[in-house]
Amino acid sequence: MVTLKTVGLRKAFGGVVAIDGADVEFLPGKVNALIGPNGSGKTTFFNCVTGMIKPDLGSVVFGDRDLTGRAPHVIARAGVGRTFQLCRTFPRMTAVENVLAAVRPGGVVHGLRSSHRRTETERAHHWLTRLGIEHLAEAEARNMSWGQQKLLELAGVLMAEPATILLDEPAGGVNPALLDRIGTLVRELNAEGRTFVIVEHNMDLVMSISDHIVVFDRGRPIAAGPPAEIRADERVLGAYLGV
Amino acid sequence: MLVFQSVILGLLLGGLYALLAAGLTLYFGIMRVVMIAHSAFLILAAYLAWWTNDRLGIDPLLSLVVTVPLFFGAGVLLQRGLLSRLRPATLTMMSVLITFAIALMIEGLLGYAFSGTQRRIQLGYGTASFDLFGARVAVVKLIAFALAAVSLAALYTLMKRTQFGWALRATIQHRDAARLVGIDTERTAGYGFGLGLATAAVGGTALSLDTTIYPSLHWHWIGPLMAIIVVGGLGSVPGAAAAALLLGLAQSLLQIPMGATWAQTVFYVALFATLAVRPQGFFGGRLAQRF
Amino acid sequence: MPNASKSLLSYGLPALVLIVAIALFPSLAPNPYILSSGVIVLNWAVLATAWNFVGGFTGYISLGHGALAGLGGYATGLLITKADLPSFGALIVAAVLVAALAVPIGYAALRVRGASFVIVSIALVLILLLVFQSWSSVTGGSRGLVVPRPFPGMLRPDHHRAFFFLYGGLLLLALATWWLLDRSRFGMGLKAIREDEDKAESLGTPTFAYKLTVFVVSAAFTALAGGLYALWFGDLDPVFQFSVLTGSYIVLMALLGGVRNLYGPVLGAIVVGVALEYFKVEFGNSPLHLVTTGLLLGLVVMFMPDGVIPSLTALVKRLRNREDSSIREVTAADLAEQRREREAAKS
Amino acid sequence: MVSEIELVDVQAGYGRAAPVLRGFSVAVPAGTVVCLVGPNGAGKSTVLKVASGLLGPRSGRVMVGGKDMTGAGPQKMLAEGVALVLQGHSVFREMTVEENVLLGGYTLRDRSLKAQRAKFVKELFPVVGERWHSLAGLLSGGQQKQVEFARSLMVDPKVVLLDEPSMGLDPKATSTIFEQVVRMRDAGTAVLLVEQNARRALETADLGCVLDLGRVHISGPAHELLADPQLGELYLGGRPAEKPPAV
Amino acid sequence: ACGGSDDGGGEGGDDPIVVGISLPLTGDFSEPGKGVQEGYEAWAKITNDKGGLLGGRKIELKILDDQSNADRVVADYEQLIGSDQVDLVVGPFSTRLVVPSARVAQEYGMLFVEPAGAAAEVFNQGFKNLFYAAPAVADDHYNHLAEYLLALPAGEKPKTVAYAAMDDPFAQGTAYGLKKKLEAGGVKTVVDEVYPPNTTDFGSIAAKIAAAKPDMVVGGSQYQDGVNLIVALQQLNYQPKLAAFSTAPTNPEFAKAIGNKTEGILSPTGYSQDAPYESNKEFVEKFKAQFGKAPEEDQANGYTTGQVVGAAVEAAGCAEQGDCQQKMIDWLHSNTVDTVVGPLKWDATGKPQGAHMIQQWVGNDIKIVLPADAKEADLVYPKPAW
Ligand SMILES: Nc1ncnc2c1ncn2[C@@H]1O[C@H](COP(=O)(O)OP(=O)(O)OP(=O)(O)O)[C@@H](O)[C@H]1O
Ligand SMILES: Nc1ncnc2c1ncn2[C@@H]1O[C@H](COP(=O)(O)OP(=O)(O)OP(=O)(O)O)[C@@H](O)[C@H]1O
Ligand SMILES: [Mg+2]
Ligand SMILES: [Mg+2]
Repeated sequence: MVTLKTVGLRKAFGGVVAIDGADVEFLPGKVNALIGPNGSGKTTFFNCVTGMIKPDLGSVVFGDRDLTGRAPHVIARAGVGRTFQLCRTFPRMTAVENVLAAVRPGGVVHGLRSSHRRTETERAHHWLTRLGIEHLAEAEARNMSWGQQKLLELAGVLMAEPATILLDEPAGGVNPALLDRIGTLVRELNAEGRTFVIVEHNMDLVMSISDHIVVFDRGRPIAAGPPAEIRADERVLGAYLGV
Repeated sequence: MLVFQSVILGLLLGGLYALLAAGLTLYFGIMRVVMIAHSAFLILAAYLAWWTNDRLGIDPLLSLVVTVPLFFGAGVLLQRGLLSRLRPATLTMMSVLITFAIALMIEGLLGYAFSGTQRRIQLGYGTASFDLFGARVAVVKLIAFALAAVSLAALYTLMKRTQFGWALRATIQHRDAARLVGIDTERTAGYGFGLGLATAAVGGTALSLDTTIYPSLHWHWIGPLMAIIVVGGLGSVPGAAAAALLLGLAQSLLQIPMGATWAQTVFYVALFATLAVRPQGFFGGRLAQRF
Repeated sequence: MPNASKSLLSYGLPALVLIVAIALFPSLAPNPYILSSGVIVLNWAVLATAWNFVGGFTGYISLGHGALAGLGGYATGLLITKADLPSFGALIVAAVLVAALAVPIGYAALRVRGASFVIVSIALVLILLLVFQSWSSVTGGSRGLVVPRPFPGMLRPDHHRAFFFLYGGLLLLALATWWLLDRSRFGMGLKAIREDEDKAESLGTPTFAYKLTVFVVSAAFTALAGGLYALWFGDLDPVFQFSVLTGSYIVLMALLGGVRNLYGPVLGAIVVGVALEYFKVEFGNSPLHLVTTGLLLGLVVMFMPDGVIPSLTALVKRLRNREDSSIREVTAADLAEQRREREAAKS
Repeated sequence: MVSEIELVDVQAGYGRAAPVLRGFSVAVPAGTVVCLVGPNGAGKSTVLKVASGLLGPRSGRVMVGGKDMTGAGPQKMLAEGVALVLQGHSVFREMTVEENVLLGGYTLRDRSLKAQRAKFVKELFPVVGERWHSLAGLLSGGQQKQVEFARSLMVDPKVVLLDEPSMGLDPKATSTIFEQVVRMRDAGTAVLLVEQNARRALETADLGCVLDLGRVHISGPAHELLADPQLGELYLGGRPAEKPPAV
Repeated sequence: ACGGSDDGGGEGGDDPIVVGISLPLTGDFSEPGKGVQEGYEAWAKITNDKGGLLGGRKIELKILDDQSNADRVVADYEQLIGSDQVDLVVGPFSTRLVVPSARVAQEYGMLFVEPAGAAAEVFNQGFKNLFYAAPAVADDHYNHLAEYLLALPAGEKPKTVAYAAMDDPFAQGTAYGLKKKLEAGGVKTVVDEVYPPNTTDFGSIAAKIAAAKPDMVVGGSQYQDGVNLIVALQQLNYQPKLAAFSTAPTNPEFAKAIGNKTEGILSPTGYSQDAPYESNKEFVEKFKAQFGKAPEEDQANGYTTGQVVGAAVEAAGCAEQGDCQQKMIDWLHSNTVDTVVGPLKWDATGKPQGAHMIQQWVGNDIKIVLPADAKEADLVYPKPAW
């Protein structure tokens, strides 16, 4: 199991400093949460970690590999999967294809192997079922409601089976009844050895499933620890929960 | 001396490029429509100016009174009738093809009506010129430049300062949201397109004053104009204007050592350089995709 | 599996029809002119299929493929005249060279997406036109380049027949390659790029390498078609080799047939290629052929943006079962019920 | 009493596909918050699109203030005082926050009123004021959501339709929004609220309505729905606080 | 000319002789293309009015449009020969189209007389079946002018020349033919510009020429580019001692197009309406009756082509595909044909052996000034200001 951590990460957009020298370390094999007020830099942090944008300073370390500034697909292949806050699906592909497309295709030569193999298709259906959208298997993503797409995206990431999974607001727009199941799912997968980092504003969910919480404010971590500790932390209460 | 003369010629040419590129910028940067037919409309306007002069014997500039409203109307129709029916997801790509089709039709109809012969307006002041610090400035080129400058300024003001400009940009960026704040998106988009075509009317008339026209001439203009709007930053009217002046000047100066043909490559070199160094263009432009 | 029989029906049967048609056409053609038109249509079919490697899989619409074909033609011609290679050796080397050249071209062009890519592809044509027109010491400039005949002394009808079969073989090769890619993970990755490039990349697809590879493959096939054309036709002129119009005819054909379909571009090439010949005969004396082409393209874009084949399949489907709801509908209660059953079954 | 907005037996859907709403009715009286909950894909957003005129119903009626407005577009609806905040993200990405907010008041003729409203929303959402001149598309997800809400507050509608306004917002901003909803209700506005943050929403709302597969599953006073255990399991999620905290 | 015509007429009856032609009726070369078409039509009508060829067989033209496109021109001849089974084919317009179409004709073993492939490259393709029906190839158009200038006394001879030529085998050929001869005679080249066929802005080229202040300017032009270049030069107020442009100045629209500032402009021409050749009078007269205007060079070229083919047909005594074609080819290689542009004969490559006349704008009219034996007026040098 490898540790994901950043050292002195910094990213500024013009005058706006989105991430301001963040040293963050996530616990391997645990469910980590990343919380913080709107605009505190959580999504930008994810983008830096997954190579979508290049940090100005600092480094992203995955186990013993320095992945700073590497291309997104390289990082993805190193075992980091993610979902997007404004969810991204392949609009003109059906749900099954969306999930199948997430199977890591590998390099060009390797990719010449046939897709749609039986076992893979079965696995795709399995994930759709677990997220309660099996009935949409043959529907195109562009014809789905917001929440359905959110779930579809999650199914894709799970299908790819990365060792570390970054979820950006998985609960946004998802029906609470399903949310419980997503929580259970995360726990189960975690028990199989996957590391999670979850950005989420739904405090009930965060508190119930995470082992370790990092709190961001203005681009830097202001607190880190187990849920009970975070819940009692005054800085967190002031900066985030607004009480 | 020769250099100074070339600078003058380059600036005059660049002015015309600027106006024509501004229209393209309007569709492309703001409406996400790649308007291949822009230069075909340009040639159409030039033909109408030539025709007015040839048949009716009046000054080609007077044809503007008819062509500008005519083109505006055509633009509105084009947008409402065709472009607005394309699926938003594939708008950019499909608009390339549909406007390409329109360009072909215009070219074909022009050829049908006026034959493939090269035409040129014969003006009393066609060869008139005056001296400017030792360089000669042709009157017709100056008129074309002035037309371009005035229209550009008007366009810029309209887009940045008026309610209409805002509504147009909002319409393109999120149609549903624009409708929800009360914008009549159909009309707005139609007018926006009409505006773009109106610039083609002005540009075509300016063009007709001092060059030859023939139906397939528009191909000759597409490349440089497209290069200009990429270099200028897709969507930025001042950017397109700056790039146009710069590239017009560069082309004119490079003709001295390189000759006319190779000098044309400056547009493409600039295009590829821009894409390699700053794909969003050198003078502002579109928002990079956010995750 | 029903899938297997379906794929046999939608891939195997047309393939068989195509092979038989290619084999029989030369002996059925009433005169050499019809045969030469057949060669032209097959040339279009190869070009459109080659284009579809980029356009169909990745969704990048290139109006510049005419230029790649032109490059293939010129490279073949120059290798024969300047490097004294045998005709078909030159053809292969030319295709390899163009494929190699496609790497830097693709590198520049594929950095940008959507509309910018279209612009770059148009620019590619115009710039190559300039270069080949102006660099006359090598290319012959606007005087053109004469490509020696590959089968000297062969009579013209036999010449056409030979090239008809060569083109037929090339077309089948291109189709087979497309089919292989289509069912591979590589193809799936390319389609993902078409839908959402960033997302595909975040899933681990090396998008740039993928795009570049498929662009190079497409360029190679395009160059082969262009080179074969040079050998068949014998005269190259920059104005005609590097023409935006060629590229747009290719796009028109592919779109008309349907870019997401193996046989779409072939069908489109047959329809448009035959139509072009017909228009010429019908409207030969006026520029109305441009108008009709434009009209046709416009109609396709407006009414069949997915192409003929998908439109027809959709129509057939709709006629068969009127209510279009392949999606099973379930309520939250149904879902809960299912879950309970599954859990019960598990334990 | 006349409802500010009322949907009667509405059938609606997209393209040629099977209908999404199959005989759906809801009525929102003035000064009332009606909360619509339901599983993903039940048709909640579709209800709001029909109510705002974005989507024409296949059959049924849309009444605004007692007037039949079936088939009217969003512009007419807005003129009748119906405003919608879309689900997801709908800022004008390449315009500044200022332009976004001021466009919210596109229909306002009175300039001073516009300025006054702009000042009000800036105070309500500090981030709107702070990022007044930056492009809206560059803001974070939650910040964009706040700009959108601010934009909709530029006018003073009689009926407000909100599609998951709290999605992606931090707890502070969520509270601001719910407070604002309450304030609007108290001012006599009719609010139709779609929320997945169902418990919180039902606590705020007067009436609740559970939508499933395009039909009303059950409706009634919000607090009654909250208390229904079966509904809780199917649509609202178990109350997390009652669960033993995970280790 | 020989008695065989009677036998031919006997078996063929009065079947028409079908002549297949592809012409650029649309596209870049459509104007000259139409001119050539009129020439062909005049030839067919005049010949038919006199009873046709081979003792009574009428001529029927089958004209296709090649859209100025090489692919099309090949397909056209393919169709004409292979599918329509025409008896004869004659050439299209412009060098670019002549070479590919000549190859088709060659590979079907057909005679190919053409009105427009004036550039040198047409003749070094090794065609055995091709004949250019005009007095001279492009490089030789200015031969008389070069002789005249080089014969001037040293003090009067132009010292510097600027050349601007369209990048087109024909137009460039004319200017470079002169350039080669003048340079050999010690006249310095100060500007040498080549512009693509689609150039519409000549400001920079004109600036370059004006800045070099050469004694003479030579334009290797088609029509419109010549007009544009002259206008641009005039806008810069450049006054050369001599100005020569190919093609453009002989066009009837020319004077009006440059605002009548034509004074002293020179141009080579292969045809003059007033030329004293026997058939020319008939041609001009009947052409005027048929089309209501006087024939120009393009029309004459088409007509000449017809005359050459007609002579070959009569001489061979036949007109159909097959062996007959070779008979006609052989005959043309070893004989001279009288035409409206004078007697024509060809070398083994089909290249004609003559030179063009030189015309000059004097007052409001264009007059032949060279060679001395054909002149209508004296060459004015240095030319007056334009
Ligand atoms: N591409 C960009 N250009 C300019 N500013 C940016 C860009 N991306 C992010 N920002 C700014 O950086 C800050 C952090 O944004 P980020 O999206 O990381 O926040 P977040 O923590 O994910 O917030 P939320 O909870 O609202 O999603 C914000 O102030 C935002 O405006
Ligand atoms: N643009 C569309 N085209 C076709 N079908 C659509 C479209 N949008 C939604 N649908 C379908 O309509 C149904 C209802 O969608 P709607 O967006 O109203 O659901 P919702 O209740 O708002 O769900 P969510 O909670 O996920 O936002 C879904 O099954 C979806 O698949
Ligand atoms: Mg975020
Ligand atoms: Mg919804």
